[in-house]
Amino acid sequence: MIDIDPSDILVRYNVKMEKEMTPEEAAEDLYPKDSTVYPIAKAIFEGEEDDVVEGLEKAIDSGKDPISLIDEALMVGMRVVTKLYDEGVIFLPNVMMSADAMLAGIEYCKSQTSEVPEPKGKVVCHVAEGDVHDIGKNIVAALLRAAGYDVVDLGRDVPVDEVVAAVEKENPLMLTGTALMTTTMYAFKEINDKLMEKGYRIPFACGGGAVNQDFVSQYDLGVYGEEAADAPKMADFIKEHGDNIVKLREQFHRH
Amino acid sequence: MIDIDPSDILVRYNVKMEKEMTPEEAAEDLYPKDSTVYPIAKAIFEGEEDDVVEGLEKAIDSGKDPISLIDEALMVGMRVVTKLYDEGVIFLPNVMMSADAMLAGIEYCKSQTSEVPEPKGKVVCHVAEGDVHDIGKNIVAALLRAAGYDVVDLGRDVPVDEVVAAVEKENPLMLTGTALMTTTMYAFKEINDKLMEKGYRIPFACGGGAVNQDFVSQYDLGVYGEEAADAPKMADFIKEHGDNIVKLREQFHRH
Amino acid sequence: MPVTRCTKMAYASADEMVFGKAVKPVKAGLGLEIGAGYTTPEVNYAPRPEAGESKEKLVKEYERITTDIMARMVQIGAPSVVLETEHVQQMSNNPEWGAAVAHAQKTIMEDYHDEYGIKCALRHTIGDIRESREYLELRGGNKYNVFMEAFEQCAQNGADMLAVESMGGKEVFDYAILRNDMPGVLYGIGVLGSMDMEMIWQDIASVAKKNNVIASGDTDCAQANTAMFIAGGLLDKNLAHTLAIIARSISAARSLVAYEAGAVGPGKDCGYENSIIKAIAGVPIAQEGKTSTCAHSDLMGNLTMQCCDLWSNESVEYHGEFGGTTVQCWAETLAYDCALMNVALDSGNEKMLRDMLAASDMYRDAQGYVLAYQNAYRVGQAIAKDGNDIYLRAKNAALESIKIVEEGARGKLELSRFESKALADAKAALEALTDDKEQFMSDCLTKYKEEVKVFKPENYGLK
Amino acid sequence: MPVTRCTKMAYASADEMVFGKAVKPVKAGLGLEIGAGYTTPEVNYAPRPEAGESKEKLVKEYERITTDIMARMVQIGAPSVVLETEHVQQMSNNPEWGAAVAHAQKTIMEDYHDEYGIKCALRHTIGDIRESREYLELRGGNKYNVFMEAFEQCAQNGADMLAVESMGGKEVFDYAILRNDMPGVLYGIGVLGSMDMEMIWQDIASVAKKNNVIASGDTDCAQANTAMFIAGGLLDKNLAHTLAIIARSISAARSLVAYEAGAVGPGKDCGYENSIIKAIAGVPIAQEGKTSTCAHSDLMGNLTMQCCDLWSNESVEYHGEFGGTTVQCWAETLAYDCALMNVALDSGNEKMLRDMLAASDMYRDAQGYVLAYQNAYRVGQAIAKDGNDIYLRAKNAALESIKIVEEGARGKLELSRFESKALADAKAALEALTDDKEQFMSDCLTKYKEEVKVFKPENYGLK
Ligand code: B12
Ligand code: B12
Repeated sequence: MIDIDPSDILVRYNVKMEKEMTPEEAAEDLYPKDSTVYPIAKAIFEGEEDDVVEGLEKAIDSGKDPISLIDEALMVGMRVVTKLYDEGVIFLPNVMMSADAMLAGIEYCKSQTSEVPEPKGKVVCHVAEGDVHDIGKNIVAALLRAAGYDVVDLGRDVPVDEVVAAVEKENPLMLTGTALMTTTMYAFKEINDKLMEKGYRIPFACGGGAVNQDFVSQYDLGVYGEEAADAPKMADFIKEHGDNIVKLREQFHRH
Repeated sequence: MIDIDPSDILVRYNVKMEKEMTPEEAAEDLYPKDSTVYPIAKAIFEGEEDDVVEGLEKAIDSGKDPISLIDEALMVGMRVVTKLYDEGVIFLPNVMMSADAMLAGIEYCKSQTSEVPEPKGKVVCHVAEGDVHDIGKNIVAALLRAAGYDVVDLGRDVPVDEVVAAVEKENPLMLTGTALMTTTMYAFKEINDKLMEKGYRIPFACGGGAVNQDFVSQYDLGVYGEEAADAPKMADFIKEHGDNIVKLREQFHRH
Repeated sequence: MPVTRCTKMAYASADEMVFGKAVKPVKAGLGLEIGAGYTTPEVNYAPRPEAGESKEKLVKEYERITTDIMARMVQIGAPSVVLETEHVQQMSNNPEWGAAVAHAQKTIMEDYHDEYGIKCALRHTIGDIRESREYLELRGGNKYNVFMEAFEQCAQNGADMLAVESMGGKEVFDYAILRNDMPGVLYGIGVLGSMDMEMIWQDIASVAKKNNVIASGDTDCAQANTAMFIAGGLLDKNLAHTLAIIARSISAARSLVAYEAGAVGPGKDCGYENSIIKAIAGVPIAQEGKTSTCAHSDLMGNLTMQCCDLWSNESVEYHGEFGGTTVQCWAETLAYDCALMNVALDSGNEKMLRDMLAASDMYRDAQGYVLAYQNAYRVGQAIAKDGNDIYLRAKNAALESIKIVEEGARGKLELSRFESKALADAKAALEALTDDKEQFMSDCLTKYKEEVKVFKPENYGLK
Repeated sequence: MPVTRCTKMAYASADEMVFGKAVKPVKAGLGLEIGAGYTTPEVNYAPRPEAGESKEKLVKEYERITTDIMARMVQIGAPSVVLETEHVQQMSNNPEWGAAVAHAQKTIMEDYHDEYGIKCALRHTIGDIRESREYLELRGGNKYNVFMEAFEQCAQNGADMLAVESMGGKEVFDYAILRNDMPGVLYGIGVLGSMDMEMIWQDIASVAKKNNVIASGDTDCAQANTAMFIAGGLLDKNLAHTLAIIARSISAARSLVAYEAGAVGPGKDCGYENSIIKAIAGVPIAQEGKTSTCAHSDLMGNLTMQCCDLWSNESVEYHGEFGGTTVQCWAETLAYDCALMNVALDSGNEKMLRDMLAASDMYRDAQGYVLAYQNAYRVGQAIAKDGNDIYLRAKNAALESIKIVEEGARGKLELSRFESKALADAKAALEALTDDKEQFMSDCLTKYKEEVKVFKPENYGLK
């Protein structure tokens, strides 16, 4: 083998840029100080389902309302996670594990009362007809759930009419589509046209390897998303600013 | 330098494929046997203007009609040239030089009579607005002339409206456009739309580096041509089979 | 076909491995020999979306693609070329579509071969269509029949080489990789993936034998490449690159099964595990890297050339560029890359070039470091050592790759703190595992049946 | 700026020339030094057609392009990058458009430089807008003023390097090349082209100096590249490749004028004459080849790398591919090519790699043979020998290239009969020419004024 000085050839920008703080330290700064909420938020961050449930038990024992804990403890913990992910401090698997823990927590809270939590909003997710590449969609769905949205996951290789039917049935605030093949992404156009024909005007967030902004811009409801993390941001944007497609594109179209 | 055996790295397909016959031998086989026509055809092939005129002089002296010589000697010689170019036996500069010689011959014939030769048909050529790359167009124009067509060459960087005006004025059997930049080729669409609007339905042959078949297929009159030599073939096709764009595309679209 | 496990290395030392030469070269198609002393471009392409509308349109599209490539190759004097057609689902689900495409392509290739003498071969990669909306449907039933029929018909109609990117184990893998669960990755790729491959490759090899074509190979695209893509570039934050390389190393133990079950190579381009496999099995391999940026980005663009026999662009959508159609552009770039390698081979400088290619990327991240040929060879040894135990050899591969990265990190390979931590966690989890295959399998069966709702053990003949 | 003719070689021998190192390296932009021991990718791009509609759209398009490239470069760990913006006509005809684009691009590049420390620089290539519908309008008048204003404004607003592909002589060249008229080619490129360059480059160098940016270089794109494209691939029948290389050799004598009039390099990517120029002037050069197939096909994809300092993709339209946007894909491929060259430089193997690159293509056709560095060097010597006489040096270059091809043909360079005949005819025509510049100029003036109706001697201050 020949001997080289790697720094003449390449720069490890990730190593160079790594934050001084560890993820744990960064999270510590963000946890709420409240002593009942703190351990729950921390357990969410750490992705420890058992600790989450344990924390919730204690909080409920101390008189907290199970349903309000969803917003005041679980979501608070999850927001720490999302913030640190957006900042590049933690990685996706941490988010996934936190999401698992949070969902376990929600289930537990619901099991402790007959009240029903007020839903944040529904999103329908699917992978285009003819396409089996679904891990991207799975991430999208997980991140949406982690942000508190109700996800109706239609799976992969979903026929156009089923997608349209699901929108009619579920009345979601947003539809997402994933396609990794140029041969399958055209289904999005069809879905768009059928939705338009039936008078639906909901944002149709589209992403996945094959899909690009130019393509998505070609149909009325399309909003292109590059990363899975854009999906919950889009949903949040819709909740905050309404479902104006032009504004969504202004916000999320980067190319 | 290191020593290699080139045949391990590459194949000189041109050398391998070269025809046994020299171009001169191949041409000899094709010249008409008629002793007045033969020297003219040969002079055309050789691109020798003086010899062409000399041959014509002799033919006229021997009683031939100057105008009929255009078709019966000059064009015959030029067809030998075109055939050998199509077969890959001779190269473009030979065609250009033959075309120069033929045009000199036509001028001479015309100067020997007050008759006017029956025109074969007119073609308007141009380079798209904003684009200065014109050598491709020059070749196209030269090959069309060599095939006997009357060429109205509008030059380069020609505004859309001037192209449309030229079509209205000249009433050509075909329009050609050349564009080498993606930013300029869009002018073709505009020209197409304006022509359509005014009721013109003539084939609009488009070529040049930036242009591709997909793009040209997007507007009604467009026919894509890959090589300059396609232009006279298209004109011939129109004269023989009419100006049906679908048929032209069937014939000339290869991708 | 019987399965013969690899328990020895095909090469006595890593240094013997170079591009363009394989211990077991493969003759294919029209005058071509792969791994016999020269490299050849392997051009890949995807039809334009509109072309999928009908069989006629699709055939026409592939005809254009084929003609474009062949025409460009003779224009620049390239001596040889391979075309790889990765089926779009229509072509595998309707085997006669795939057959029609293969026939149309081969006809054009034969014309070029006859006219110019250009050496060429056609690879068809059948889509792994064994799944329904919810679940994989890997064995038995109509899907499996159509799947095999697709191989058969392509083989009969012009395809010279058969390949697939099979999906066994992916339901478990997908769940595990998004949770840093490396034992789960080991189970998905190393155990379930290998079991599935053993089944299908015996069948594919039989089809190939019957039709006198080449059973070429498989790739762990569904898993190791998913990990690599999720890991992404240096600044992506979706997966530690130190975990992606563990998945990759495990995948070598899996993709090797094709050759144990009758395939002879060339391995598929996107199998970044192929250097390891070449070291063990001596088969020629296709690789992709800096000249497949049209299809994806990776961190070892040069390194993957180190011992390739075919050099591929992975895939590019067919459309126009200033320089011609995409397939022409990328085919030409590949051809020049191959010309450089062939000059090196011709002039005796192949090892020098190989070492420079490897050095270019082995410090770019942990993945390149482990896949650099001398380290890849070590992973191969770890696999061959317990070649008869699909579990143990995959676990060995994982642990060896961890060891290699640790060594690297003590030298010139920089790791971020985050990458080091992920590596240490993975090491602890993997070292804690049993050495007993049956034990591991039954533990995993219980665990993942519960956690992964789409996991159906029947797909692997389990329970 | 005064003109100083090159009458000596910058390199004592051909063997001293390698990629990544120039006798006179050039510092430019943000932390970059070109020709100082490493190679750098130079990424080129063309906006999508729709983007040209308004200034705002165009600026936005270039912002996206710039961000995409910079983002990909840091993702793969590339240490340096150059962006070249070749003006679309709107940007040169409206100098404030060009300025706005330069400013927008530079702002993004500064952000990346600040955040990641990536070395980078921005080249703006102004369009040579000095022509009207019918004629060239090379000197004086409003076109010339706008032309210079475009350089000025780009320099003031962020462009680190100024370049142009100037067109002097092209009206005569176009006529001559289509008629195998090599004396006409010599007149168009060697005499008229050089005269025009002398004028504009003194002015461009002054603008650069005033604004403290780099006057980089010119290329004979308008002529030698037109000849190369018309000559095309091995099977094209539009021009003998043996004539294309004569035009190319002459173009070296022409493009050299930039450096004699104050430019310092890096020479422009599409100047295939740059190896010759580097030999004479010692300036760093950009080159393109196997990684610019997006823009065109050529027969020396590897060879052009032999002594490049920047490595370019020439141009690609901005649009999406599976692997990202086109600019990202091609930038990445370039970056890996550069990494390989940089490994060679770092490990002392650069001459070996250079020789392999040259060997790859020097027998592919006559063009590669003459441009292989040791032969390119000889053409350089022929030019420098009579460096003070722009006619004689161009004629020398032509004759030397013919001699080199003849020698090659006695060895491993195969020529078709047709190529040999064209070469012999050209040799006879060129050898018959006078050695007296004034005589040649006045003969040509008479001849081409008559034959080429668009030739206006005033454009060159003649008659
Ligand atoms: C892994 C893989 C597979 C696996 C799939 C495993 C799985 N679990 O999904 C297997 C092996 C099964 C497979 C099969 C095939 N594949 Co495949 N595959 C890939 C590969 C290598 C990686 C895909 C991947 O997992 N990426 C990682 C995920 C996380 O990325 P992602 O889905 O794009 O999602 C990210 C973003 O896009 C975003 N996102 C996704 N959706 C959405 C939605 C919204 C709303 C938002 C905001 C964001 C968003 O979030 C994610 C993270 O940020 C790609 C290569 C590539 N360049 O992409 C090829 C690729 C997609 N496959 C390809 C092909 C051709 C095939 C096959 C036809 C091959 C064959 N002949 O067998 C079959 C097709 C089967 C079918 N009918 O679908 C081609 C497609 C070419 C084309 N025509 O367009 C690709 C591009 C490879 C190539 N370059 O040739 N493949
Ligand atoms: C030479 C050249 C120039 C010369 C032009 C000289 C001349 N006499 O025309 C000069 C230096 C002036 C020049 C200037 C520029 N150029 Co320029 N140029 C080229 C180059 C290298 C070769 C073009 C050429 O002559 N080809 C040979 C001819 C014969 O080919 P052709 O015209 O395509 O014609 C053939 C066929 O297409 C066909 N054909 C043509 N028309 C038709 C019509 C019909 C009906 C048919 C059937 C056939 C047909 O016949 C011919 C032979 O078969 C190309 C590179 C390339 N890849 O094409 C760039 C190129 C066209 N230029 C380019 C650019 C960007 C420019 C500049 C903006 C650069 C600058 N910043 O200065 C300016 C633009 C000025 C302007 N406003 O137009 C880009 C365009 C990119 C884009 N946006 O699309 C290209 C593609 C280079 C690149 N890859 O970057 N250029």
